[in-house]
Amino acid sequence: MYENTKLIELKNISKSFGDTQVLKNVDIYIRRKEFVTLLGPSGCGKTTMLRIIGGFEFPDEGEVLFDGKDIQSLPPYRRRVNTVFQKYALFTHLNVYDNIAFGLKLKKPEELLPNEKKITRRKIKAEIDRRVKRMLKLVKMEAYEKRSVDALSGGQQQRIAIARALVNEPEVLLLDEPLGALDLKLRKEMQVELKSMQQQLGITFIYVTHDQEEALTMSDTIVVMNGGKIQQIGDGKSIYDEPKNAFVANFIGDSNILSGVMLKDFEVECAGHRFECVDEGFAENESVDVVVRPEDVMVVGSDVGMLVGEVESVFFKGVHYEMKVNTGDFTWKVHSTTMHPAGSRVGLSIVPSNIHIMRRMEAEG
Amino acid sequence: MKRSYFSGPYALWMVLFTICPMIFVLYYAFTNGDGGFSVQSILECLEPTTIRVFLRSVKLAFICTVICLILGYPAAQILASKDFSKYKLLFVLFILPMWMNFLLRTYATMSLLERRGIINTILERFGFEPLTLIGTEGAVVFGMVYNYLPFMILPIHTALKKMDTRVIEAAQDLGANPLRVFTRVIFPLSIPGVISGITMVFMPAVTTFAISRLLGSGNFMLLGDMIETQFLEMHDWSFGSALSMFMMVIIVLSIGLLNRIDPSKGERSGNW
Amino acid sequence: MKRLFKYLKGTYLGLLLLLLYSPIAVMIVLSFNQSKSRANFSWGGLKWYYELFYESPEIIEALKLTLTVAILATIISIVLGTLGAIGIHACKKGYATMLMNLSYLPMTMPDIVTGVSLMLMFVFVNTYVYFPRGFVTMLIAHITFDTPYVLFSVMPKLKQMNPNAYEAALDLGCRPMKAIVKVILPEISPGIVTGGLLAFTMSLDDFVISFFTSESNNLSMLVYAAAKRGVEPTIYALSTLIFIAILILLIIINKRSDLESIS
Amino acid sequence: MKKLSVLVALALVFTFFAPVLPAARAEETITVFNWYDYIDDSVIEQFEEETGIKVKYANFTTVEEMYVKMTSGGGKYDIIIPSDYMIERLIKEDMLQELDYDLIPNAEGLIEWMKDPSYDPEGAHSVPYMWGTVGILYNTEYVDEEITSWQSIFDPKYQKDVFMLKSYRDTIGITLKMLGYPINTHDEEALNAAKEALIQQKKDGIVQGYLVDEVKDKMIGGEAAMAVMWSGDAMYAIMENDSLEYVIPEEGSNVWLDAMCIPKTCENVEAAHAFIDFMCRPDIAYKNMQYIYYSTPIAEVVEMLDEEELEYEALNPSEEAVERCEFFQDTSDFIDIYNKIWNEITA
Repeated sequence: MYENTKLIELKNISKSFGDTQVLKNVDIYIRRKEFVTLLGPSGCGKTTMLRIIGGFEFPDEGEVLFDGKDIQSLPPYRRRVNTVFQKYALFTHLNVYDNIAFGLKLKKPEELLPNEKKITRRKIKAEIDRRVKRMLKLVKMEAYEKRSVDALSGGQQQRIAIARALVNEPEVLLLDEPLGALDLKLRKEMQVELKSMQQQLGITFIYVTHDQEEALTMSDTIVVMNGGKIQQIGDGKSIYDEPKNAFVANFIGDSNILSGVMLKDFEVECAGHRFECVDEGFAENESVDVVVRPEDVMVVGSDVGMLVGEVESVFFKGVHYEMKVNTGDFTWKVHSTTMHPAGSRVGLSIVPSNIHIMRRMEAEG
Repeated sequence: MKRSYFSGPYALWMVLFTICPMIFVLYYAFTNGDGGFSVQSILECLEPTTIRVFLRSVKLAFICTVICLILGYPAAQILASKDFSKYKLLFVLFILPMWMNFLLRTYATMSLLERRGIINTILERFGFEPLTLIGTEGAVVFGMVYNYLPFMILPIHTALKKMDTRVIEAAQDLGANPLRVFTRVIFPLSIPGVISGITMVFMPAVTTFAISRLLGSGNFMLLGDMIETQFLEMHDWSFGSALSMFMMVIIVLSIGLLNRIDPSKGERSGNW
Repeated sequence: MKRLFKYLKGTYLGLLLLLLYSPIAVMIVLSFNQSKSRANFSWGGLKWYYELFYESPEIIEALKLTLTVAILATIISIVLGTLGAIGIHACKKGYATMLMNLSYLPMTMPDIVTGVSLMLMFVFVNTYVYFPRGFVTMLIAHITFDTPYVLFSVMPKLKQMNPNAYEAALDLGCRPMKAIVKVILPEISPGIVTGGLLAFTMSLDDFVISFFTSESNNLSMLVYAAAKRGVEPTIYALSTLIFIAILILLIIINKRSDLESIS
Repeated sequence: MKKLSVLVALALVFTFFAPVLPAARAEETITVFNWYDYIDDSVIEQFEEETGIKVKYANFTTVEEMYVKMTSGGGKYDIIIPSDYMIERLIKEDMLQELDYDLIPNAEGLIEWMKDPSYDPEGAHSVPYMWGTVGILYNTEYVDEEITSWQSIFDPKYQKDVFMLKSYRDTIGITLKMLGYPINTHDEEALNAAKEALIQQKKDGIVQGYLVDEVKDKMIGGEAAMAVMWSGDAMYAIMENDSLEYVIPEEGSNVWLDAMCIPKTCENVEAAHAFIDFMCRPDIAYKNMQYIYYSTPIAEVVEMLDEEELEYEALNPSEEAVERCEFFQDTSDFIDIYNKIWNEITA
């Protein structure tokens, strides 16, 4: 688990490319040994933020602190941070071994062998070899060291890219959609492996993805971004269960989002029905967004439901059925383990604690 | 230091040695011998003699290009075909002549075509009348074709090789006969190569002066000859510059025209 | 049927090769001719080869000049063109397009116009400072038409390269210069080799531009001057040697790499 | 190790090519700017041996090219060897030094009429090097009649059988002569008549080509019946092919003279004079003449020729034939007209 000390801090960061502003006054801190995921749709600014931490972009405004020190003027090769790039960016002119050894060969001898008094080339070579072999073992690629990187599969290239970054023993590893090019099964495996690697090494991971499931699986903390702004920061559960706004709700998992009116505390009207809820503190008759997860909509007999509607479509999703139920005012997305054929009439029911009320999002939402 | 600064020396060089010299051409084209402004040289470019030379240059270059295309396309296709693509040396043989000094080759061609040259000697030995070959337009075109044919074969060959064979199979699968496969699929897909080839043949052909001098026996003045004569014999730099500009305009126009036909516009196929 | 077709194709290629090689064959045959005249042939052994090496200082001088210019121009244009490509690749779109168009110019410009324009400029410069048309001007001219070939060979390789490769090198501890040397250059080296070979060939074969920009004869100029007076069989002997050298070179290159990417 | 071998290779390359790179000037040197292949190399060697002066040698193929290279300052030349009309022009443009004949005692031996040529009165700026005429070279295998007139090369019965000179001065000049005009006329009517004649000649299919130096080789090879030719080239061809003969047509022709001059830019005036004097020395002039096989301007050398050589009109034109001929005059002020006419003929 992460420590409670701030390792990286971004303060009031703004960044524009030409006319488009990609980051707007972003504030965030990242703790030591934390697994942080920057999550958002493409163009939300997450990659730019990563590149600012890596030193490949410079913010127009704001401060970047590392261990409390400003590192803005530090070029990438001076930062104790390494990156796993999108599509890996392996060096095709080098083989697997030399790709991994690349960073080590650039290190000063005394950095490589801090305890050695008399440093010889042979010792350096042996040390590099030891570290590279260790990495190859970590990413389970021992048998491939002499292979050309072009001859590797996507998953293998991925592992080499990770090894190449980790061998430098960075304090922070930045990962820019590292699993994007892999197929689903491989991606799931790698997610687990990455997480365990992070725990084993005890370093900070900052992970960029647009895949919410990936984010939920691996992260200690998820930072949901959209339109250059941070929408919500929190652990997976709180973001899933308590989305701060409709964007987050919609982006993290499926949601039914309805517009409603808060009649008074604990009572909201939407989809032509008054629901009891657990939220309070809104103005009377304030317009709000109402979010209900599909798995929280219970299918009951048409005589006992709060709402009655007709099943429009049914898809089998493996664990559950996904149904669209039209209740006249709204078409609900419903997940249920029991199947109701299209055209049948069903009742729907929702418990108060599963109704999430949130303030209307601004236009940009 | 930004990486974009690396283009500095290159940009400086190109400006210094391509743009600046062009300014001199412009200057001379628009001045007379005393350095005063004058459009006389420009007007001379529109005189009948100049136009005649220009039309002849274009005509010969055009004929040469067409012949190169007719001869070169099948050759490129055969070389790229399954039966022959394994013989890499064969391909090497086709481009090897490009590495030989082209003047020497042209000069040797002259020995072939002369009245008492090798072709006529052979003809006479078999009892035929000798032919007048040297000094004709035909000889000039022959020399151009001979010199520039590899430039046609090369890009077409590259384009055909790059072509996805599955496309052809798909067309056959869809019921196209061989002719159709060619006219509807193979040829259209090889157009970038064809265009590239046409440019690489037509441009040097329209501007050459050595070939017409050696094989045309000086009978057919081409634009290139005319420019060379102005600079080195007549010492009329003004008219020579005007002609050079004239030639530039033709080249730019024909390239513009070709690019219009080229479906992969802007992406010059990366052969040269 | 299919076999017949294959034979027809083979015959066609054979005929074309005959067309392409007959002048070269003539040249080789004449290099063994006894007399200077092209009209009659009688075996003269290696007489002209002997004369080439021992009694033709101007041919050897021209050969040296041609090779010196070609080698220097290739080296310099590789440096200029590669730097240029890396720079253009890294800079803003508008500026890049402008530079690319500028690079097309010398490639589309007819040789004679390039030669003439450079001559005009060199003559002009020479009226102010001593700058004779000779070795240096020829070198400048060759670099000018060689460099775009290097640029256009390197550019596609840069585009193919993973856009993050350079950053990855920085990330792993390279300073910018080192990142370029250790990562970008090796990654684009096939393009550099191709461009260099192209440049070298263009330089060796150039006649028109050298003709206008220099007074010292390179090989092509010597041939042109000699063609006016009747080519000496020594030149045929030289060409035969060059032909054999190139043939051997190409066969070796062909064995080792994909030649089609070079041309 | 690998780096070292590359370095060694580079070093070798540079030592091999070093002679081409501009070298520092060590001893006394003169630069001679002459026609291509127009001197016996052993003569230069002998000069270097005898005087200790180094000779650098540069070539041109037309005097116009020489003029361009000179005026565009291509190089600094100490001796140039242009033709008559170009000398006239260079004198006019004040580019030549006056010669100091005290330093050229051998110039006394020049043939008398060459000591005061029309283009350079009293030879103040130039000393003749070689001279010759323009005439018709014909192949007796193809031509039955005796050629005496320029009319023959305009005779349509010789289809594709005549080579003309790709030199506007000579070609227009001889046509003017044929038509009875002075060779240097500025009269547009005369020039137009010459133009029409030449265009007609081309239209009639008489001309096989317009060539310069290639003619020699072609005439030796029997490529055509007749060619307009400079006497020196003609002589060379005759030596190679017995069936060739040379004639100076009766209408008269052009007589030309290449002469040695010292440009004003010359830095080594004394050495340059020494060179001129050396070339006028009868034994040297004879040697050089035997190599080039052009007519010599040195009277004593003519006497050294054997009888067969004296017979050749290309080598030793009769005095009365020369009398019918004219020097070209500088037409640089008239070049536009010539340019136009020439373009119309050849284009």
